[in-house]
Amino acid sequence: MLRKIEQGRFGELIEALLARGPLYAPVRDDRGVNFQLIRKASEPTLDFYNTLQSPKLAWFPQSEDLIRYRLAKGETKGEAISGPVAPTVVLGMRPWDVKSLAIMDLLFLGGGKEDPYWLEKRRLTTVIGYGLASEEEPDGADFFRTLNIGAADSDGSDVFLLKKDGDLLLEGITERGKGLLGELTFLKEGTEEDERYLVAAKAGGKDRKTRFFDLDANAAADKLKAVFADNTFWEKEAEGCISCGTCTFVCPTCHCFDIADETLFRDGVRRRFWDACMFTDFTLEASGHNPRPRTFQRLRQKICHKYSFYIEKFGVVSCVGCGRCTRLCPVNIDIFSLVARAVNL
Amino acid sequence: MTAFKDIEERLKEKAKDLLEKGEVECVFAYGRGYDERHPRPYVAKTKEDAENLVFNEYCTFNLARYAVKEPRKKIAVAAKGADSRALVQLIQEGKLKRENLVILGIPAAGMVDAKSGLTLDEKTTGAFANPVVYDVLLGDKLPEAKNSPYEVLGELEGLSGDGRWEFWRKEFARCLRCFACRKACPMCYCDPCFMDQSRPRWADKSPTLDGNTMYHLTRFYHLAGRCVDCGECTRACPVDIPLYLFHKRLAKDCEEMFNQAAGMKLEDKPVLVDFRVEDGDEILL
Amino acid sequence: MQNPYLPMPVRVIKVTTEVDTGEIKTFRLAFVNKEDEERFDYLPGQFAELSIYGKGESPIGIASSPTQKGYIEFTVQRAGTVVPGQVTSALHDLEEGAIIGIRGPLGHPWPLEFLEGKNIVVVGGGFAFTTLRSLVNYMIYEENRRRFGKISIIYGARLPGLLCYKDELALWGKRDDLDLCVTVDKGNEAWEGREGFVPAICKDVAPCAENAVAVICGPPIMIKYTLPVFFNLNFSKENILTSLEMRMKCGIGKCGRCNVGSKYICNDGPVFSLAELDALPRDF
Amino acid sequence: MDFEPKILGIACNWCTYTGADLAGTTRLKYPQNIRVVRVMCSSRINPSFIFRAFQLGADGVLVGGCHPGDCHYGTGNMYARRRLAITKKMLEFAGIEPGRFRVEWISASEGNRFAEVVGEFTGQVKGLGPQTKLKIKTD
Repeated sequence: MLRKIEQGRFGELIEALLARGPLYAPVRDDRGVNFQLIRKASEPTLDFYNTLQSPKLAWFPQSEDLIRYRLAKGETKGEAISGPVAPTVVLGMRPWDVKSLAIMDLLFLGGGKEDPYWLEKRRLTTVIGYGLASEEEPDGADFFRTLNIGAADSDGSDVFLLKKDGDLLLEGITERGKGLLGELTFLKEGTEEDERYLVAAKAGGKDRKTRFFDLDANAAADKLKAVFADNTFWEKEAEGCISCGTCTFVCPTCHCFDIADETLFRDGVRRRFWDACMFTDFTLEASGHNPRPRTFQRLRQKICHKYSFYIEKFGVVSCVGCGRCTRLCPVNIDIFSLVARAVNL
Repeated sequence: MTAFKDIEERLKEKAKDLLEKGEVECVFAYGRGYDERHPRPYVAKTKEDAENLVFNEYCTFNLARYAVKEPRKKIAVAAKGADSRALVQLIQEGKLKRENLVILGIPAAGMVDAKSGLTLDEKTTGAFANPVVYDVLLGDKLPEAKNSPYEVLGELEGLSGDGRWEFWRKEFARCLRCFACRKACPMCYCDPCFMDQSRPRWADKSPTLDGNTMYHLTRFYHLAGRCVDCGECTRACPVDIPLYLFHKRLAKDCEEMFNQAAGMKLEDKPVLVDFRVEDGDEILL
Repeated sequence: MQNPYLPMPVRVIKVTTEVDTGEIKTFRLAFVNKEDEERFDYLPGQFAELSIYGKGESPIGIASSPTQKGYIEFTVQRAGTVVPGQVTSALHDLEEGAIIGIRGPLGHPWPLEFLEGKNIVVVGGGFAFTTLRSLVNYMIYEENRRRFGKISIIYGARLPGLLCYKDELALWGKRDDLDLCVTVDKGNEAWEGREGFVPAICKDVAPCAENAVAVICGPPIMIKYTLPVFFNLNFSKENILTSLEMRMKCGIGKCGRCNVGSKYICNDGPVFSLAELDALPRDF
Repeated sequence: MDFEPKILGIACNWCTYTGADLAGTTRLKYPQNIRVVRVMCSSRINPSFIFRAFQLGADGVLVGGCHPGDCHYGTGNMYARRRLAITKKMLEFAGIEPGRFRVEWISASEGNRFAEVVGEFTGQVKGLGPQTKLKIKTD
């Protein structure tokens, strides 16, 4: 199923999506482009290469209330706060970000216990993926090709969006996506030529030049386990690391969180919020024991978690090569070259 | 102005020399990152390591942040203007010993923040071209900036109180609580930081606007009279909160009220652990 | 679907101060709702998150055995020389009758099927004896007893006053279907039992490795010196079990802080054999 | 209804708090809007107390200490003066009306002065209206 609309009528599309329910889309402000909950149809933009922050916030918000309570003398009763009520659309996710959802699913829905908050949002959210058109060049920090992700991969999206000359092509991938496109009656039918363009773009996306090395996930997992005990290597790599949480907070596949009770006078919420394995007190136990007191141990944990442990546990690399961590690292630590060095050690 | 390339050469040479003679255990400087525009903080421990040192306009990091973690070692630190002020401030605070430090002074102007592409000058956080204290100077002294580093505050100061609050509220709301600002700051060496304390809990643990506000205001206060305007917090911030503006304003207040700028003289005492009977009550008005 | 983050209400029906310092207490909890009690189907070695609204949650090993009906018990040490333990302090301030929350049971129990038909050597130190106590009570329960071979227990604490479950130890000592050996590092005038560190006592008792499994829990330093003793006695790494502790929040393998290697201690542990631990990176 | 501000008073044990006591025992009238917390010295006051008070709903914060030179501990209030001066500047630059924060030196014998300052300050804060900027939103 292929539909299209002129780029000039993008606002109309947004208007229609907004009328259906909550919509997350990339918005440009004075600091760059980021996903936001859209209020006005004029806000979203498709003119960007990559968003600064990852779109994971639509499913895994930085801060999410789990339970509401009111402190009482006898029994304090807690009430679970259920997920979103409205079906949501997230528009404009790049293929690597779409891929991250499947990686996160393994954790949040696996291990024998489903996370109801993640599940609810996954169930009710339509993903509109957004392929990288040929003229948009990677910016030097990303390496999604290393992770075998094409610049115009549509897997994982419900609807796949691609720019073509003055048009926006919209391909319905899943039943849900096709249903959504069916509702948007103002869209035009895509032509055969559009179809060919789309197929070619998807194929071409596979060869898009980003930083690349030949990554064999299982071999990397084993190699990193072997390198794990090489403290000298990790100390050198972590030399500049200031142990802030930037890399994990902007990462589309970092899932660690903390839970805390926030009480104001008597009313409170039990809330979960992003936490980072890079923080000193992440693993600090109440006894005072900290298994990872040193910076290099924490950096090692992060790298190994993504490129070794996750592979061993779930069979996939927990990284999509979006390059955000590299781009925003205050001291220019680069996960790509670090892993390449470790694997080739 | 000495070319960056020449500074780099001298830096390598000096580092090699110091390491070879065993005068220092290590040299904190800059090394190559994943590309030219993205150097990394680098610790040279051997004279072979010294070959890997680089210096270019993107070497903005304030290495005092690493030096403060090694108070007992004899170390050499590459220090630009503000970085040397940070070292001085840390010496004042008893965190570092002057005799343990070899300060490799680098007069530098025209440093560039790779992320924003902005050139660092007195309008941002590059007011001091020359190191204030050093053992060796790796380039020729530069003329100091003509404009006051505080001029940039004019715009915010011109706003009404409500306008300023609106400005800061929006900025604090962006905060991710990644704590890159405090981790990048050479003056933020508290362990544990007040934000990591659970009793008392000074602010929400979760990233709420109120908690963010509390965090930033308290951090600003903790840096009052200590901030050397190196701008690391602002460059480290992944959401580009202009923290330096608040720090600058407090530095300006301290200069006006107490007649002292942070990290300028080894014999000074930080303003908030000091007082003068003549301070007078006017400062409270 | 049951929300795994929502605690079930339980009433504190009994609080026992275990040690002289008052820093360790055992809380006996009874479910407020019958359905919750039925749902809370646990085995020795598992743990649960105890929740006090306004303070937070704390993962604690279950100290009672499922054979003890009508209640569950947790032995809690007031934590916090470095990080003040908000939850454990609040727990310690609780009085009987108070209502708190519980989430669980979480994690894997001691591998009971694996233990069946084998001789069991239980080695515990100090306050880490909790889930071992659960295991012992489970094994010596009427119909369960014959499923297991010889049971030897070696339990030590620094001082006589720091031994937990003193009444129970006395009862166990009277039984003839288990060997109990209680030791303290340093006794006092009233102490008539053994004196000496746990590793030394293990060497002394020298349990036979033949068809035997050692289950060891205690402070890291005790574990460090006890393991060689068991290696010398020819216990294989597969036959030495222990329980790990890590900082946890969610308890269900999502929040990531108890991740060690490919394991999430909360979900894949906390019980591991030494052989399994050897396969993990040394990061706990 | 008229706006009745909530004012947090933080008073040093040796001077201002005793002064407040004196105001009470001499039956001086002053607005009831102030709740006074006693600290041992004005230098005990962490500026975070002040931010936190505003967050928890205070419309104004009044700090009282001994007159400079009269500190029970010698120089505590000298340090406090610098710290609180910075705090005041901070509030101003953050956009919080600086009129909501005031430092006064009130000695143990100045019951009158205490009543006067509280009256004046309450009036001033009343004029500024409710403090909503830092107050934690609960919706």
